[in-house]
Amino acid sequence: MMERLFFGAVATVLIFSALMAVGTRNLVRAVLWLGLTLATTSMFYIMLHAPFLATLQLILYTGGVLSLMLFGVMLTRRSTEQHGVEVHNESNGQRRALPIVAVAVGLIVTAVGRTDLSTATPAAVSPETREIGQRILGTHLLAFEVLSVLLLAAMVGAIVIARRKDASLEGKDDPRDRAAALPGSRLSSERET
Amino acid sequence: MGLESYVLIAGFLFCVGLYGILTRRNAIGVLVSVELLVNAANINLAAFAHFGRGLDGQVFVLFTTALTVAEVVVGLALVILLFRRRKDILLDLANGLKG
Amino acid sequence: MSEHILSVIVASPFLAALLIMLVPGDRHGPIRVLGFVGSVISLLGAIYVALHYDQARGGMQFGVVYPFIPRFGIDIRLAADGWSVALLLLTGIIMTAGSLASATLTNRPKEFYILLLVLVAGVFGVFVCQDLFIFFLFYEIAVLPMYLLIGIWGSKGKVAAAGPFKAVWRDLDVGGKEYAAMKLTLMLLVGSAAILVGMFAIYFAAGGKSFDMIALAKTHFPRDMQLWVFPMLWLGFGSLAGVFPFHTWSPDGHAAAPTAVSMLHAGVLMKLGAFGVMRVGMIILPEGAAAWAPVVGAVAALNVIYGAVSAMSQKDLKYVIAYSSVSHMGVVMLGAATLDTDGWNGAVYQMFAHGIMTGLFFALVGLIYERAHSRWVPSMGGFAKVMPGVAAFFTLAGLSSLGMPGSAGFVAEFLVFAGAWKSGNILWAIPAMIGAWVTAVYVLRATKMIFWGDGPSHEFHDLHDAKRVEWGALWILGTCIVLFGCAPRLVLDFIGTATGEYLPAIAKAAASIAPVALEIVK
Amino acid sequence: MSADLQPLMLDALLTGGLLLLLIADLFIKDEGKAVLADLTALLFGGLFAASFFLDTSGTAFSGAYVGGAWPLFFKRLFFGAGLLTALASRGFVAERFPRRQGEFYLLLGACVLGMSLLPGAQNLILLLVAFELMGLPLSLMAAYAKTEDAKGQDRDGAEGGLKLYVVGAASTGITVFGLSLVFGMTGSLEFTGLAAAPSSPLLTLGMFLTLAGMSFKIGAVPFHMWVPDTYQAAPTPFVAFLSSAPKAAGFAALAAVFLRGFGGAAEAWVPAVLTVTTLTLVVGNLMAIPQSNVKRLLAFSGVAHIGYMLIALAIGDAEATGVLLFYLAGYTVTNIGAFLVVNAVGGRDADVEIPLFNGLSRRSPGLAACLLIFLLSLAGIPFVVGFWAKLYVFLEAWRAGLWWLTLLGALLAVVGLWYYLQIAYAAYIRAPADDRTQPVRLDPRTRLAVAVCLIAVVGMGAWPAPFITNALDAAAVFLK
Amino acid sequence: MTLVTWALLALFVPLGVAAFIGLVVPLRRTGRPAALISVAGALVSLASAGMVLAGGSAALKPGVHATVGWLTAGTATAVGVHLDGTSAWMLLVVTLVATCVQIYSLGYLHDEPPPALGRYFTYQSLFLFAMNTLVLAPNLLQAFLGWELVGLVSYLLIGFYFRKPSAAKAAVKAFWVTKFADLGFLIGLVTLYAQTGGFEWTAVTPAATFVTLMLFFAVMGKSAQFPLHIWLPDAMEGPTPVSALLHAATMVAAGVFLIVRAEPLFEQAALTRDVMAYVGAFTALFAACVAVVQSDIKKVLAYSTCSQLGYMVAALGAGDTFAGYFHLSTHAFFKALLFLGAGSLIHAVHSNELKDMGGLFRKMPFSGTVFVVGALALAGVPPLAGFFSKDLILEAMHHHGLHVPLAALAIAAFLTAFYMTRTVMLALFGTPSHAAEHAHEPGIDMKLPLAVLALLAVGAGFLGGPLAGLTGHDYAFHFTPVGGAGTAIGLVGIGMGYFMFGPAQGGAAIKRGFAPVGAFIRYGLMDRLATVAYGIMLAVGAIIAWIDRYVIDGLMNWSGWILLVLGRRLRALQTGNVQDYVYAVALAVVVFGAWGILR
Repeated sequence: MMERLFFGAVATVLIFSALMAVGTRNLVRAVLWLGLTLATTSMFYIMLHAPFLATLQLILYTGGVLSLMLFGVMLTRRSTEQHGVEVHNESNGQRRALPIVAVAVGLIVTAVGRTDLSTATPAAVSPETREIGQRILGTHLLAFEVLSVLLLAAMVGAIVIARRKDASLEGKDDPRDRAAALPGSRLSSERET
Repeated sequence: MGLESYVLIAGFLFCVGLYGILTRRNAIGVLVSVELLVNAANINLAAFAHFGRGLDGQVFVLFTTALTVAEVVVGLALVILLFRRRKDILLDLANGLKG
Repeated sequence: MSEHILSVIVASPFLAALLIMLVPGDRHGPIRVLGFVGSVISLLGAIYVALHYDQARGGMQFGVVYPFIPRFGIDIRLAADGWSVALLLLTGIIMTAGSLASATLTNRPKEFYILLLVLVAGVFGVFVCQDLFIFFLFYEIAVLPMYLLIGIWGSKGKVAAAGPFKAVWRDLDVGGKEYAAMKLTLMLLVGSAAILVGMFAIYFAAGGKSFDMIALAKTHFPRDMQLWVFPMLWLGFGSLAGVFPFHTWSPDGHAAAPTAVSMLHAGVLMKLGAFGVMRVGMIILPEGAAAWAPVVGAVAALNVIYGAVSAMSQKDLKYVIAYSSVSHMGVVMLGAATLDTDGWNGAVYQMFAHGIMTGLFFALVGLIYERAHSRWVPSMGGFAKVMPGVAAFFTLAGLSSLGMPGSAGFVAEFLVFAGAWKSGNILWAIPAMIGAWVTAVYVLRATKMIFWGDGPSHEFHDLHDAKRVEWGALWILGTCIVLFGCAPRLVLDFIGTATGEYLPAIAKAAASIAPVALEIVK
Repeated sequence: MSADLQPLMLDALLTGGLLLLLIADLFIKDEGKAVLADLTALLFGGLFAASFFLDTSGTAFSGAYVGGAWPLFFKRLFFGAGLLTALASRGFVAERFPRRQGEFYLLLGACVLGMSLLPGAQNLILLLVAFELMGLPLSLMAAYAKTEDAKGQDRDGAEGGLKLYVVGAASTGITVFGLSLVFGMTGSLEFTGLAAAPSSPLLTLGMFLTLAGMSFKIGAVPFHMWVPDTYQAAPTPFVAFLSSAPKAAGFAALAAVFLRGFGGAAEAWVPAVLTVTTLTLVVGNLMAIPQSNVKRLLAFSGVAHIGYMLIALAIGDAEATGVLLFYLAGYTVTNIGAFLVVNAVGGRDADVEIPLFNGLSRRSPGLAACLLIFLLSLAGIPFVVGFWAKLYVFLEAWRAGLWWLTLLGALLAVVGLWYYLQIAYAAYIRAPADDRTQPVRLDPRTRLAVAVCLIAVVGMGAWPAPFITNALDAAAVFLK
Repeated sequence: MTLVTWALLALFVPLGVAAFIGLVVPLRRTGRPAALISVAGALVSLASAGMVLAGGSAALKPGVHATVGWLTAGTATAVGVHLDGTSAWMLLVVTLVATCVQIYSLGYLHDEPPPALGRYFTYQSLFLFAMNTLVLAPNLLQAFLGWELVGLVSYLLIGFYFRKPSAAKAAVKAFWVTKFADLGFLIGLVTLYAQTGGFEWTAVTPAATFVTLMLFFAVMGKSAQFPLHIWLPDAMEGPTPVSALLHAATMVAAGVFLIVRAEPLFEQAALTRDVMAYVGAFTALFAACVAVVQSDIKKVLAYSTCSQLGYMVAALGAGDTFAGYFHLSTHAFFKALLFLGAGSLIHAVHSNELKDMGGLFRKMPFSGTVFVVGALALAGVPPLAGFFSKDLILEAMHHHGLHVPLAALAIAAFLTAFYMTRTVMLALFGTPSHAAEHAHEPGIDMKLPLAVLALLAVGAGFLGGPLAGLTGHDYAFHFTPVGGAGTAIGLVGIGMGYFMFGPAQGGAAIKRGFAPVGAFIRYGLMDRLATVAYGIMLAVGAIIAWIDRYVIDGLMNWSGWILLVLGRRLRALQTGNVQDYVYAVALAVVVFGAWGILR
């Protein structure tokens, strides 16, 4: 009974915070609401005997993703000033999004209802974190390594994309001057002729 | 609590995220919503892992989490780029390409 | 020599095209000579084949097989039967005349000749190819260059959109050369798609081992399959043969096309369609052919009279001739539908005769257009005074088209009518004959309006008769019309040899099957 | 361990090469960075060549990765695409973002690495990670344009990249959620384990969510809408890459999940795939008709091609899969070639409208001929590879009883010809504009890339037998 | 040389000449030399025909047959020559008249430009070949070839003055009408072929009635039977010698010859013969009526030709082949004579109109005389040629109990005599017109043919016996009441004509009374109907052409346009807003999910 109540409370918070995250008009608050959602999720993890995941969730998401997002919000803040409105996270198209989402909810409810999940019983013993590590370094070692490449590529790419300006070379006004300075760039030098 | 409760909650969360993607005008708002989608999947995975489907579920959660981080990084970079180009990040205003 | 002669015929235009590619584009002389030589070699090859074809033995001769994709049973099999001989001759003649007729072309002749030669190589290939798949490939090669040939060197007719659909028609640029080229290509490709489907249905029904047409012709296919595959082939090939209602590319296409292309297209290319219906559809699927023959014949009869009546009210000269082609191709299809010796002989002979006749027509129209800068018949008149030679040849072509004895057209039409009557299809023959009479009406009307009467008016100040090589084209074709009209057996014997071989199987099938309507009811 | 790495030799070499590239980037001055393109090209070329000598069969990482003919076919495809892209990008990249060249090639390499790991992956995690490794760099490269662009060039790069990203991110979310359900219903992340599970609504839901999420990458309708926008905005040499190799990778992923994993539950997903196929064919072809921007036109035409390939996927047996591989190979070389020509002709213009091609045959006859052949191949005209590809697909469809798709496909192929010919018409028939009468200048590397594509298109068209045999052999793993 | 060789010579020499002067352009353009070559060819042909006939009836009676396979090996579709009395005689008639006409043309067309003259003689030679092809035909197939070819040459010769719109119009009209009738020939031919596998003259088939009806339809066109006669009067646009040869003596008689030839077929078809009798008789009467009111001398003769052809057809309908054939021969001579004579007059006054003539007899006694001889022969005055053959026809009608046609023919005989007298009176006597003041006789080249033909017009009637022997019929002239009545009627007609148009200029009341009738006849009802039919045809053509462009072709255009519009509409979905794109994804996900779960 207690468990059920607790679950209900967590679930309510989870869904409510999620709704707020997609509903609130202040972007900073939305990100914060997302943080609450993610944090609440870690409660679920604990209930599901996955403490490692819960920890990861709190650190990586709340610590990493959330701050990244807030960063993003700050960096793009100027827009709100230009638009002259403080609230800058309006929604639109709710009228057409709602039916779809409603149907999706219905579908999930139906699917869950029609699928016999009651036979599934919780595992007797909670797995140890070490086992997870073994898996990662075993079967999923390749995926893990690929993941590292992915993260590297994402970082490099993100930096190069988001960098304000190519300092010296692209600081010049006329791209043709640049091009002329580049012996390797035949394309541009030929065009001038 | 039964497995179906978790799956249902995850489903709801997924739908909320979907709603967010469809409605948020702000690109970062959309990123937030995408997080909800992945989070919903994660809850599912953790629940299934707990309910006898094996540890791989939890491993999967690890990977998705990492992927999400990478995704957010890239997403934010793109948003910033968009902001540089257009001085705003409202998605419905970024419709120069169409037809 | 003998076993490779067909390869020589097919390859020589290709080679000429390749050589032309090496010539700088501004050196028109060598390009023309190369184009002409390429065509003449093919013509000589065709004559060689005609001389060395053993009629007593009959059947496929000069056979040669080059393996291509053995895994799917696709080989390049070349061989000629009596039909091939006739049509090789036709193609050689038309191409030779066509290359002469386009000697005055100055706009990018290099590309023009390359495309023209590639096209003609495809045509030769179709006529001698005995592998269904390669047959189809050659068919496509023959059809596709048409797009550029019309698009680049074409001209715009005076067909203004009018009436309630003006806006739509203008939206599509109806009447323009781009429109014509596009329509032609697309319609023919829709046809190709149907052919493709039919082709593979045949291939798989025969066990999926080989595309060898001779072997396929000996295979017996299930009746149900024949019943639905034949119409695919009929309409597929028929779209090129101008079968109603898929003929509509033809007037616009021919009208927009440059002279040599019109000549080749109406003269040879449309025959590919009819040839395909007979060679692939009827011979390989005799029961399907027999069951569908009434429909094919009825549509063909409609074609004849419909084309003729449409031609009557055209005011653009090229449209007149183009619709006349539609009408005459109806005669070919009618002959094919008779499934009768005379009908089939007539059908193939009509391919031959109409090829030469319409080749001459388009050559003349080209000459007139070049000098008059107009194709608008009502504005012309009295041209015979300044271009008597053109007038004479135009009359000759007209006489052949209306089936005047002494011209090749008569032999063909007569055989077809006789075949239709013999096979008991009087209801096809009568409209077709009336169509032939309507031909007389519009051809002579056009002749009268263009060449006879007072004139020419001041608008046409630089008219003059044909010149130098143009005479060559006219004389070649004109001579052929008379020669093959007076001595039809020169070609007809070849055709008869092949017909005699193919027809018994079809007759047997025809005896065993009811017309398609009844079959479907069953 | 060495035996364990054998199937991953090429990928390991690629990773190593990428790291070297990264290091080299640090030591090369800005003025000389263009050489990185050549290094990348060398890397891909070497890998492509090596793929013919190295034995990459076997199993690695406890069965997480299985080598053999199937992944090898894809690897060659990806390396080839990478090679062509690197060759053709050099001039463009060096001109437009001279200081950020190294990163571009790094991203390209990372993307190829992700793709090359996809076909051999045996479980969902590796598949997903590789899929993302392919996907994220694509978004980045699509947006790889100058941030401040006074001339208005690449003005929409960010928008195009972001669109790819947003749809991609949503699709990833959907995929992951779908996979979570699949995992829940099957209890397995291995493809071999997926087949065993009993059917249930949640599994079906998961399956469809996965299908939808993955269809985004190949650009099947209705998940295709990012395609034209991104193609239009992104750097053209990159679009050549984006339009070809990732599609192949997407098909590899779909084949892995649906043919290998859910092959037994075909009756559940095949109707959905057929629906998507039909939609893709129709919408792709129809929407290409009114396009006046060549890149958009080719984008929609690419969508249409995906439809043809989906036919083969829906049939799903070894032979059809082989045909799919052949189609992918032919499509890749043709499409890359076409986009490279578009790049050359479009030059600096932000929007490559059809009139830019006017009179191309007079300006640069050779280039025009190449373009024509690529277009004909895309349209499926005999003697070029596109013809055989379409033909095989139609044959397979016919054999599998999908005759209506054969008919629809054939008819739409005609529509396809209609819009392809619009470009050919401009190139061959219209006169060039007064200010564009000079020949189009190509840098030698682009010329080489176009030549390679041309040879491949014509070669595979003239002599398809060895290629289709190779493709059928590669697909033999799907023999039931 | 054998008979066949002579016949081939008669056949192919004109063809050779036509090809030679036709294709050797410089020669043709010199005019007169080409003309002389052509005349020489005609003479050779005539001589050959004479040699054939000289071969004698003994050789000709069984018939000489020499053929070669044309469409196929074997005799079914053969071409060649078939010589018997009928064809040998016809060959002679044709070559004789043709030679006369060609010689005459030398003078008549003296003023034409040389190229035109060359062209004219090319056509003339070609005509001789074509006509001989028809005459010598061993079967119906070759007959058809010749039949069509003479039609072609007729077209070319009518259109000789092609710069003149009326001539151009007349030429195509002649071709269209006869070609339309030829559909009957074609149908008859293919029916015969389908029934018997060949084209033999002597074929026996149950379909004979149908075949002969169809053949007769063609004859109606070629031999200008009502209502397909409409082309013949217009055909007078051609040069007068052409009218004499083609449209009086030979080509239009080809229809009659065909029926004579195909006698075995027609014998099997009683119905066809009845139809022929009535159509022929009606045409004879009708055309005679029309001839009365013509003001153009050539038109008079043209309608007279119609009328006389009606006589022949009626005789053949009565089953008396010889009567028809005999009349054909005599008519060929005197009608050619009349036309050539008229040609002389026209040549002299440069007008066809009777009102431009008058009193010419005094200026041109020779031409006048031969014209009068021809007129008398036509009117059936004994013992001129027309008398014998017309007598035979009337008697045959009587003999076979065809009284209504007989009555019609009798009235026609009266009218014939009447209108010929009128013509003679108006043209040769009476008040001379201004033009006629300066008329003078033509040269010897024109006189010579006239003399020859005049002799034949006078004497050909006595050839009936030998001709009958040659063709295997019994004939001996004997006076009968019917014949006598016919002659009497003719004489009355002459008298009437002289009364009304001679010096007396009597019968003004009759002229007034018949004025409305004349006006009606001149209205040319059939011509107008034909014009209306032509108009309808063009209108139908225009409608079909419209349908073709906007409906049939429209099918293609519309579908293309619909695709285009659909494509444009679909573009609207591609809004550029990425959330719409995601929306599409979500929609698809939901739809597929629903499908998967609720299935």
